[in-house]
Amino acid sequence: MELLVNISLLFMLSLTVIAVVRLKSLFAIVMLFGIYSLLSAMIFIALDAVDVAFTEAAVGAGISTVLMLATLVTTGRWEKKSSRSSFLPLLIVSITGAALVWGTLDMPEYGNPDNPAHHHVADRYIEQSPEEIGIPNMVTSVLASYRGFDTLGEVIVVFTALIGVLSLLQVRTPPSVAETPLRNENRKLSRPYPVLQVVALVMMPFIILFALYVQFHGDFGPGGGFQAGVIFAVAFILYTLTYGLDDALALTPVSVLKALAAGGVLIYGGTGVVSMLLGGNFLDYNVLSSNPVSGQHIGIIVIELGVGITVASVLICAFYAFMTRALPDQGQKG
Amino acid sequence: MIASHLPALQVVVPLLGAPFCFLLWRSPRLSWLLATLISWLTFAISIALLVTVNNSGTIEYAFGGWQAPWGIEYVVDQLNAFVLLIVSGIAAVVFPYSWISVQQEVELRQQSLFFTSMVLCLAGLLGITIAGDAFNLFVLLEISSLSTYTMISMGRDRRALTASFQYLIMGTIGATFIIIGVGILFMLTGSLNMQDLAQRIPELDQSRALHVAFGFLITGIGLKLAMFPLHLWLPNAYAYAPSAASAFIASTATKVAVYVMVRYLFSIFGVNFSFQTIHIQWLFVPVSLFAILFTSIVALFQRDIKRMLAYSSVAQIGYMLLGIGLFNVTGLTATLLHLFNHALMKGALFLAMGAVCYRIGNTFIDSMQGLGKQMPWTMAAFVIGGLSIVGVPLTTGFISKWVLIQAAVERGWWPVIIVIVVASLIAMMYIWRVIEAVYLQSRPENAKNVSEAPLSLLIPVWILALANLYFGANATLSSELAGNAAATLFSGTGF
Amino acid sequence: MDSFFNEVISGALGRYNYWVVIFLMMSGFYVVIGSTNLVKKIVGLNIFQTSVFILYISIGKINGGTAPIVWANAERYSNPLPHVLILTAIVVGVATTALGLSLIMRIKHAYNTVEEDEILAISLEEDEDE
Amino acid sequence: MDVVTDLISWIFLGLGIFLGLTGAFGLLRFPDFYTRVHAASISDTLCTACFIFGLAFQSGFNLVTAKLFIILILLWLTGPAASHALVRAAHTAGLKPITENSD
Repeated sequence: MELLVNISLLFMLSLTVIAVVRLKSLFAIVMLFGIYSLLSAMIFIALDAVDVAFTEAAVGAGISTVLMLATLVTTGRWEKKSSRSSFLPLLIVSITGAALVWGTLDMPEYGNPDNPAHHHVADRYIEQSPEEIGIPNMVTSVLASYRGFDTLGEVIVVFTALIGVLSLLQVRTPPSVAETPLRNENRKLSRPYPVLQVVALVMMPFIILFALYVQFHGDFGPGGGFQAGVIFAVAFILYTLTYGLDDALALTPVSVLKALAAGGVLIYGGTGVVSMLLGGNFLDYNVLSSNPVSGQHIGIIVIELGVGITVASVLICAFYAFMTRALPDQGQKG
Repeated sequence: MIASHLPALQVVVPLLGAPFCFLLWRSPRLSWLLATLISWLTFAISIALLVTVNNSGTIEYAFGGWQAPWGIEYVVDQLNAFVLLIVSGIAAVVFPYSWISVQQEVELRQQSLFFTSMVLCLAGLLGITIAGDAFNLFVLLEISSLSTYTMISMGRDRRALTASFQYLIMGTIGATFIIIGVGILFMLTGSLNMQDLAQRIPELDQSRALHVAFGFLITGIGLKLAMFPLHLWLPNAYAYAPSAASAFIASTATKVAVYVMVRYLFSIFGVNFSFQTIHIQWLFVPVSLFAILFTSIVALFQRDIKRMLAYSSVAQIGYMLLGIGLFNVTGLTATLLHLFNHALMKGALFLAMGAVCYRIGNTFIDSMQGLGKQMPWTMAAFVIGGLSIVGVPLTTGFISKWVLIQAAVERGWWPVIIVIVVASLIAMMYIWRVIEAVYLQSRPENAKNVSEAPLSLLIPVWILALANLYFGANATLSSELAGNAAATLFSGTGF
Repeated sequence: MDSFFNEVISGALGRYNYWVVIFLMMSGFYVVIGSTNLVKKIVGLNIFQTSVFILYISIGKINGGTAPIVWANAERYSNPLPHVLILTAIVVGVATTALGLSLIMRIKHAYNTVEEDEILAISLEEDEDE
Repeated sequence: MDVVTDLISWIFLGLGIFLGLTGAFGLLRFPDFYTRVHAASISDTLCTACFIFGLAFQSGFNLVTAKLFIILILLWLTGPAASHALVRAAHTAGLKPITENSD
């Protein structure tokens, strides 16, 4: 059964990829990429990687696709026919692929419990992390504690991307309420998209509630700061899409988002510095409390909070920047 | 107490300094001051680390208190302490320089973002150098890469955007190749820790999958270090980036990539596997010889001096790979020495070009005609850097070329020596073109008269220029460091 | 002869996952280096990376294992380490994508095209003009 | 498991599959955009409901059932809203539906 599910998912993935290679409509390609992400998220579930599946579905199928669509608004949706020969790329790809296939021939068999990958480092995570860290989700234990520095690095990567996006695309400053009282008055009277706006407004509290659940339940089930941050961002993306960029900017000013993005990194890094000051190594949560296990708990909750804050504010801010570029005069249409 | 945390602080200080730089977005001056402070602090830390390593041997630092291989570990040995010193030293010179240069070349809105990117890039590069964990290296690599793309895209010319995009695509392909390689290594050994990998790889000797992992890692790192013919992103990226960014990236980023290459070849895969099973030298020697000649010739025909210097960088990377390919201790010493020396000379040259750009707005050879009289100090520093590239005695360039030639003599590979000499002649020609334009031709009538660059630009330029002369005349310190590191790497007890 | 075929089949069953993933990876890679449209390149890059993620997760799978969350009835758990690495890599991937896409938007603004051939032609003209 | 609940569950699941296929056929066979969206969205709403009822019977009465019903409410809210947005966008973009006189 598992084999069947796996094979059919892989088959669908292959079809999607072939379609991406052959199609010329960028819009279709981007949508197919969303599908590809979703399918790979399903494969991740079939392969027991629930946390990864969650993230891939939220990030790949969600945020990446939304950003790509926003880009398409400015770039147009058709790829032009190229006169360039595809021989060289094909050659490179064939050689690389052949080398990989050749290498698989004596790779450890897929799914075999005796593979070396499972028996050097991973054993300890599985056997001892419930006692050492004291939380059931081993992925969270490894992510936040054993390999906590990787995760700090990853938060910084997200922060770096924000720096890049902000330097390339400026977020529009919204017209202040005082300047355009009439426009605001008008907008209150005539909702341009009544159905969508009402639905979005009803959904938003639940999305945020779900984000908070994912944030704080990450110790026990799939979830954690990244997923929560992405879901939180999605609530505001929904708001922006239905109410317009100006309203969204009034709700979450960019300066606040920027400060939060930096703040999240500092919360994470600050935890490390505090543990250093208390006599441990950087990011050693054991010293945060008299009891090592509760120290780990405190540390993980705090750093996950930092991750969530940074990811959410970076993604919202990046989305605003993209929308500013994609819909430059949206404010006037209102 | 602080002493035991030095390896972590080396990276954490810039890593956590960056958000503060960013928070000062209203005042670029403050964020520049903070960035400069951070760069000096990291320089101090790297000196302290080097001293400690020389006195008491390799330092290990376990993040989160989790011992390797379960946790992430930083390892500082003679090799990377040396590279850390290079990176942070260049940063400590370039960061103070950047203020005035950035004032002119980058929009006000982007300035504090530029300084933040620079700090992030510094953190990433230091992290790559110090990391003892293969996956952590990838994460820090991405920090440095993303911030580099950002800095390049801030150049004024619109071609900066395409250069940055091209680099983004090639860099990401490189990074993905690296994670494929690391993934296969993990599949075969179950570990990500470099020391641990180094112990477990010899047991797998003949595995095909190991060969594939090796190939992917070398290609990925090769993309990052602009190994010929994977260098196509480099010339545009260096030419169109803001001057301060060009100077910083050109003198550090590829060096760090060369370090990673050396680390993988010698410490992780081990000398036996890399050179006796795979025979990587038969790839490196011809490719680097061709690269040295070809890109030196291309450099001859560039009108933009920054671009010319970029091509010369690809050629210099060729020298470094050649040193690895010669496969003896002297050759590796030459590579490591050149790592240091090239950082000094390219830093000096790019900073001098930044000063020129500050005054005349571009770095085309025709606009620089007769500049020698109007900007005597800047151009003198340029000449010193240029002589160093050529390899004139009493400059650093001479030292590394000399050691490289010695290594080739040890091997008895005479054609290699001929190529080195010919390439030096070509280098002399392209540097001479600039000298001729600057000193022997007079300033065109219609060109505006300019004065010498301000002191805050000149001092960093001259620090590096004098360093070129000092380490050229008295190479004991640098050759000792490089020689020790090379000997350790070859003894197989690397780390 | 029979045993040979059995060996081939069991070998293939143990590796088919890798092979399909390699096919996916290489298709993504082909889109990156083969297409001239910048947006399509970014999509290809994402497909390339996502396929690498599937490779990693395949490495971590153990037959008969369950998701690595402590659970009373679990016999054995799949390897959590690749999951952690890929969580990191996914986030790094989206960061790169965001930066790449904003570069594309600026390139469109500056050159009025996102086709690599046309940009190259314009740049060459510029180089000659200088 | 009780045979009766199992049977009810499978009836619901079968109905869901049937409706899902109907929607898919409609999507492929109907002549223009609006009728296609119509086919997909209407059958989708009931189809997911059937699936969720079927699954609820499979799981018995526990926390999972509650979660399933939350999912159902979510889908009932978002599905029609998404179809509405799609059609509205098409209409704003100027896509004309096929009418009797349009030929």
